[in-house]
Amino acid sequence: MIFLVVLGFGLMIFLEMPELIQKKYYRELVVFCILTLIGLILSILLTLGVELPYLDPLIKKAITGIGKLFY
Amino acid sequence: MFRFLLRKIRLGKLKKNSSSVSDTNKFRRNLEENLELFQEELGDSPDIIIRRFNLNIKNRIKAAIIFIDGLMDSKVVYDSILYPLMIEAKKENWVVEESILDFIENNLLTVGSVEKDNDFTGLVESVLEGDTILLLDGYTEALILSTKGWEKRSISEPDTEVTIKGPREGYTESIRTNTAMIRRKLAHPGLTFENKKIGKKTRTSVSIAYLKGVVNEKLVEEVRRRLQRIDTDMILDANYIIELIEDSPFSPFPTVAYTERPDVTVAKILEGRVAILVDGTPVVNTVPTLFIESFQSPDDYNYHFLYATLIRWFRYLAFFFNILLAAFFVALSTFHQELIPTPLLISMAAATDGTPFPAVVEVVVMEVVFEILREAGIRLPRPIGQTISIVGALVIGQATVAAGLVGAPTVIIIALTAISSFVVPTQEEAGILLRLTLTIFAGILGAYGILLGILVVLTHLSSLRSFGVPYLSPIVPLSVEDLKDVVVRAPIWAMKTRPRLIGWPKPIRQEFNLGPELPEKPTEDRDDQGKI
Amino acid sequence: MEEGRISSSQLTLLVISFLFGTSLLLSPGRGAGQDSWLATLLGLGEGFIFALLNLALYNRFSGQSLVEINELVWGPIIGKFFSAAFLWYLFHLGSSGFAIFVTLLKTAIFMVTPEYILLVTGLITCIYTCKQGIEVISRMNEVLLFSTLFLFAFSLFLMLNIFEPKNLLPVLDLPVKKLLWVAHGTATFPFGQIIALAMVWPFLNETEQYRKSLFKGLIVAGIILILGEIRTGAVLGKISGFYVFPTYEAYRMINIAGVLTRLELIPVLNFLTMGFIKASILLYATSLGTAQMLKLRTYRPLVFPLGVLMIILAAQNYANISQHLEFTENIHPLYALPFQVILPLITLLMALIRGFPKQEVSK
Amino acid sequence: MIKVKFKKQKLFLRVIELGIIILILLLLSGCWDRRELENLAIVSGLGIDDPEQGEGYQLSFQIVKPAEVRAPGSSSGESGSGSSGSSGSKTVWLLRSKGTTVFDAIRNAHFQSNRRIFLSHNQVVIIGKKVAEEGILPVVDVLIRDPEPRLQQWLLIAQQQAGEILKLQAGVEKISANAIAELMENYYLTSKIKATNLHDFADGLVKKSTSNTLPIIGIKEENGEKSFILEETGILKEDRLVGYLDKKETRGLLWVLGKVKSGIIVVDLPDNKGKVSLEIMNAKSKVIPEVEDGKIKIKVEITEEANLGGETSFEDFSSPEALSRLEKLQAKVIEEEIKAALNKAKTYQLDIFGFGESIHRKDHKLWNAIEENWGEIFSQMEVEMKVKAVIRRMGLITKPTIISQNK
Repeated sequence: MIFLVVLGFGLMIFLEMPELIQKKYYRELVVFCILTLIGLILSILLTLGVELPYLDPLIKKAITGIGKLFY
Repeated sequence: MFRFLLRKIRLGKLKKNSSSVSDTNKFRRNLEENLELFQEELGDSPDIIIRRFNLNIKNRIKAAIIFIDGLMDSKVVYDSILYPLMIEAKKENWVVEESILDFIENNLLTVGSVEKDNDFTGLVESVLEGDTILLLDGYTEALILSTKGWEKRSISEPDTEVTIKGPREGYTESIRTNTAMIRRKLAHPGLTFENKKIGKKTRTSVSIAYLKGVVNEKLVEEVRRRLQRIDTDMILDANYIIELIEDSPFSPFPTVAYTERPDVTVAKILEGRVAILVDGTPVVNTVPTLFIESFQSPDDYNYHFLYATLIRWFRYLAFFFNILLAAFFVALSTFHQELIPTPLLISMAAATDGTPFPAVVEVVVMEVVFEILREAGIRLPRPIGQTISIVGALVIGQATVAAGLVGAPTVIIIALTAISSFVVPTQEEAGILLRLTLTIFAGILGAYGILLGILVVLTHLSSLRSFGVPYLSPIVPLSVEDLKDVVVRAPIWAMKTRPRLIGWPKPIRQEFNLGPELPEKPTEDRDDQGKI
Repeated sequence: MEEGRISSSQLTLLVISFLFGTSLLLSPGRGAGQDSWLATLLGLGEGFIFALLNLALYNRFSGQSLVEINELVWGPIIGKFFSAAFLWYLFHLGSSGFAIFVTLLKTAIFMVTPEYILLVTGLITCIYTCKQGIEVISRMNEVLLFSTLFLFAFSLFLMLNIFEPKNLLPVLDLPVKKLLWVAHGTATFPFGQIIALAMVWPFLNETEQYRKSLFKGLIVAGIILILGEIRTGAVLGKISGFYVFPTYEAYRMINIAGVLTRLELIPVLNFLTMGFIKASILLYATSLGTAQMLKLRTYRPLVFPLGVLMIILAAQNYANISQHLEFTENIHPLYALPFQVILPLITLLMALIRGFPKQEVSK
Repeated sequence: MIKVKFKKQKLFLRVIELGIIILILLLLSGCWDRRELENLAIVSGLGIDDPEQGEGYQLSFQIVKPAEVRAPGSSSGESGSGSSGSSGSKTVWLLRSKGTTVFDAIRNAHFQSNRRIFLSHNQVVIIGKKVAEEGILPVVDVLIRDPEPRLQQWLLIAQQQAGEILKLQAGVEKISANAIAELMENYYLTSKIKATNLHDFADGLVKKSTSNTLPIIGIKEENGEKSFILEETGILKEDRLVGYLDKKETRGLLWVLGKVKSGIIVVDLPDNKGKVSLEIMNAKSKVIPEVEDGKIKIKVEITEEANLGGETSFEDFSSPEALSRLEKLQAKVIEEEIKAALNKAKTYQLDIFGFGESIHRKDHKLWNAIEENWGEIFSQMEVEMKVKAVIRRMGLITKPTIISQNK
């Protein structure tokens, strides 16, 4: 599974990077790399079965927290 | 490395050769020397004929004509060139004021087009094209006499675009005949042909045709530019040109249309398109090309518009069948059985009971088999081709079902798909590709797979352009006015405007209120502005 | 960065499909039972107010996207903060779109197929379209929207025989407070979400037409959504409130002489095509916004990684459907407010105070 | 320009690569939800019973054998009698399975069936009497919740065991469940059956104001041959079977609901002169709730149109006066039918007519106040009936033939 994920990301990098380097879009390259890295780490974590927090309950907590501040 | 060197050397040689040709461009005054030059350049093939003779005007002058046997019209050469020069010239006592060459041109030669030239390569070229050149001793110029005339196929009915009520003439392999056919249908001074020789070795003449005043000048410029770019050895067929000037060469959809019929070409030129004629090909290409052009048959305009509209809708339906039927069959029978009405489901289940393969495999294999059969049928001589189809129908249709290899519904679906694929011939190549991929997608993800496939195809289609015009127009981007020839085939009197994106320089084709009127009503004088 | 231009009618159609997006199937007024049409109507009104507020800001900076406006008004640092909040909203919206899309597919059709396959295949199609730019997105949208509208009308026709207007009575069955809350919910989802199109407005070729096309889109989409709610309510009756996807259930009720039955593929198709457009727009807007915020020369390389992040987030959106339903019903109406109204409003106030715009003459 | 061209080609190459990725992904992923047609067990009827011993439910699946159904040679005659009761007919396979819940039992069917049980095309759900008395909701919940079964399945109650009914062969039909479904669809020929599908049932459960009714199917034995027959209508309190309506009362119910489409009304002529059969052509109903000084009153207005179908007497109805007398008699019959149904419902304190719903629609505040003890209010409520019955046509003859001969 991890192999597949890495393969997918590899393909993504392979498809995007050469053009950026060719055109000397280094700023874009940096942003691209950072985003890809985040994605890679997250998806590897997910495939390894690490339990990441779910988003909707988090937002719910935040909103109710703010609500409590006012009341 | 070695190869690289070799190539370098070869290139160098090539360059030397070409420069040597330009060196010998200069004519000598001596006829024999000139003839030797020609002989050297043309080689001594038996079809190259050099005829020496004496010219008796004022005094005897040695002369010669050079032509290629078979490419020239022998009647013209004998009656209009050799006879006047050898016989007529003797009879009279000429008073020659100008040079002899001019004198001959003005008084003796009864050939249509005569040109004077001193460019050696140019002369060689015209000989190769079937013209005759006349050389006189003591002159550094030669006359090019237009004597082209070779055996060619007569005008016959086109094979691929058959109409029932329309004209029966189709293009031939000769570009001159083709231009004449276009000119005859469109007798307007605005019709312009621009000639060009393409192909370093074949020197194929390619001609672009358009109607001045209707066509968008930028489009003509773009066509010229793209043709200019071509730098290749040979152009043997129109497709050689198309593949070199297409917008997106990888797209399976044709972005250059072709037709075998002059009436279609003329209609397209009148809409503001540019036609590209290639010598030696009995088809004419027109650009820009829209997706919906594949669905417009020339016969649409020969029938009543209601019927034509209906038929056009059936054509759309057939196209969807062609692409989607097999995929939907696979998706329904392997993923969404709940969508099939119960009695049909039971019939289908009964028919596929005991077949060894999954539905996808069945369909894909049958499709491939069908394509093979079709290819075999086309390539073989006609009588055998028919045998093939009978054998194919019997073996594939009957025996496989009887043997329980394939379910009967699959065969029905494939047959329907196959027949549908013949309805829209110009999209056939794209159709096969799409059909197979969508079927496989359907076999993996059901209707969702089909949808994804369609979305990708749609994205591709809507990003396609043909010579600057969006391929899917006028549907996307929508131009409601132009749907008159897409959704329906509007009556001729209602087709007031040319397609907006193509014929915009002069959009109005005719007055709007041109529909048939009652005879009592006095008809107004309509000016001819819109008409061309 | 984006060379394409779209016409005002294309923008109208984009607005309509964007509003249809997920709401064509996950009916926004679900909580109000048979009064959902009323809630949607009220929500449409509130959505109009949102749109007016946003347009008041945009009017002053015609031709610029929200990210660029933020930068202009707040300066590079605070502006980035505002833009980031806005982009986060778009990003989250896109991911929740993907999430609900997978939830539907998993509950209704593909029960065994793993989520990531559905997500990744859908994403790849979206990315391909996004990379072609806004022109292609809006052209695609024309085809897809017309097919959707056709299917909608067709199915409406098929449901005539099971259409019982009685089912819509009594009107105002539930407490007004609840109704207003649901109405507010529909204002934030879907009507308020058109703020995402603030990234697309600048590409209009007739710059002054955006207001008209926005309102046209809002009205048409609103009417069709209300029609849909009425249809669902009249077909299903009171039980409609019990289903997760009432529209889907309404289609399951179609039965014309035993031949045209089980047409539930139609709503799924509508949902997928419209959702595809919505997801493409959101992915496009997020990438474009990020590129503008970080002053990049092209947004195209960002589409791929942002899309991947979007589907990762989609998988991490909610653990179960009830979490999501609670979120859409109770939390989202509050959560969406800052992004849809409050932040643009503050920006507008700031712009007024600072006397923007300085060069262009505002209308 | 050449450069631009190059870029375009690269872009397209990328597209091809993307396509390859999709394909690889799809191929790697395999096909989980794929089910081949030949691996499906198409269920046409489902019976739910209490097991003879032990907890849970016993399910009977009527599974279609497609090849047998389609094959022209398969005669339903040779084994069609079904009297042996062992295997039913050849065209279907009756599969039984047990489980603690219905869903469990559905899956347990795979101990016997190699093919996947496919419920999408199920037509009828027959519930055994015992189960019906205990409560139907736990049984049908799975059928509503699961995306596979349709909501248009007809719901019936068996007089005894549901499995026994699915075993039987139906006259001409090859699949008996289809025959039962068609019985339900053609209810209007008599208008004495109230056909209810899963959706109607669920909707009725949601509305507290209306009680559900379900048709009851029984077994008729004649000369040793068994066949199924529609009997009465069961009244449900919430989801439990508590009472019955006979056929006359059922039509009384349908009159009020406005679901009478066709059928025969038999009118007894006074002084035992004979009977007249009238064919119903058209009927409409209107339920108007009224509140008069705190008391709720329901007004039922029924408009009916009929044709004279046949008579056993020598009475001459060709004069308008005679016909209007007959019309009045007819109205009275209809009124009686409704009254019978009403009285039955009142004894159970169950509002099967949807009167409560009409009050709810008219005045939901009032409804909220009386919702709690609606049953009681219903049983004491006054119902005013207004039946307008007309006879339009009298067939191809005007008078009984015997009279015309006399003249």
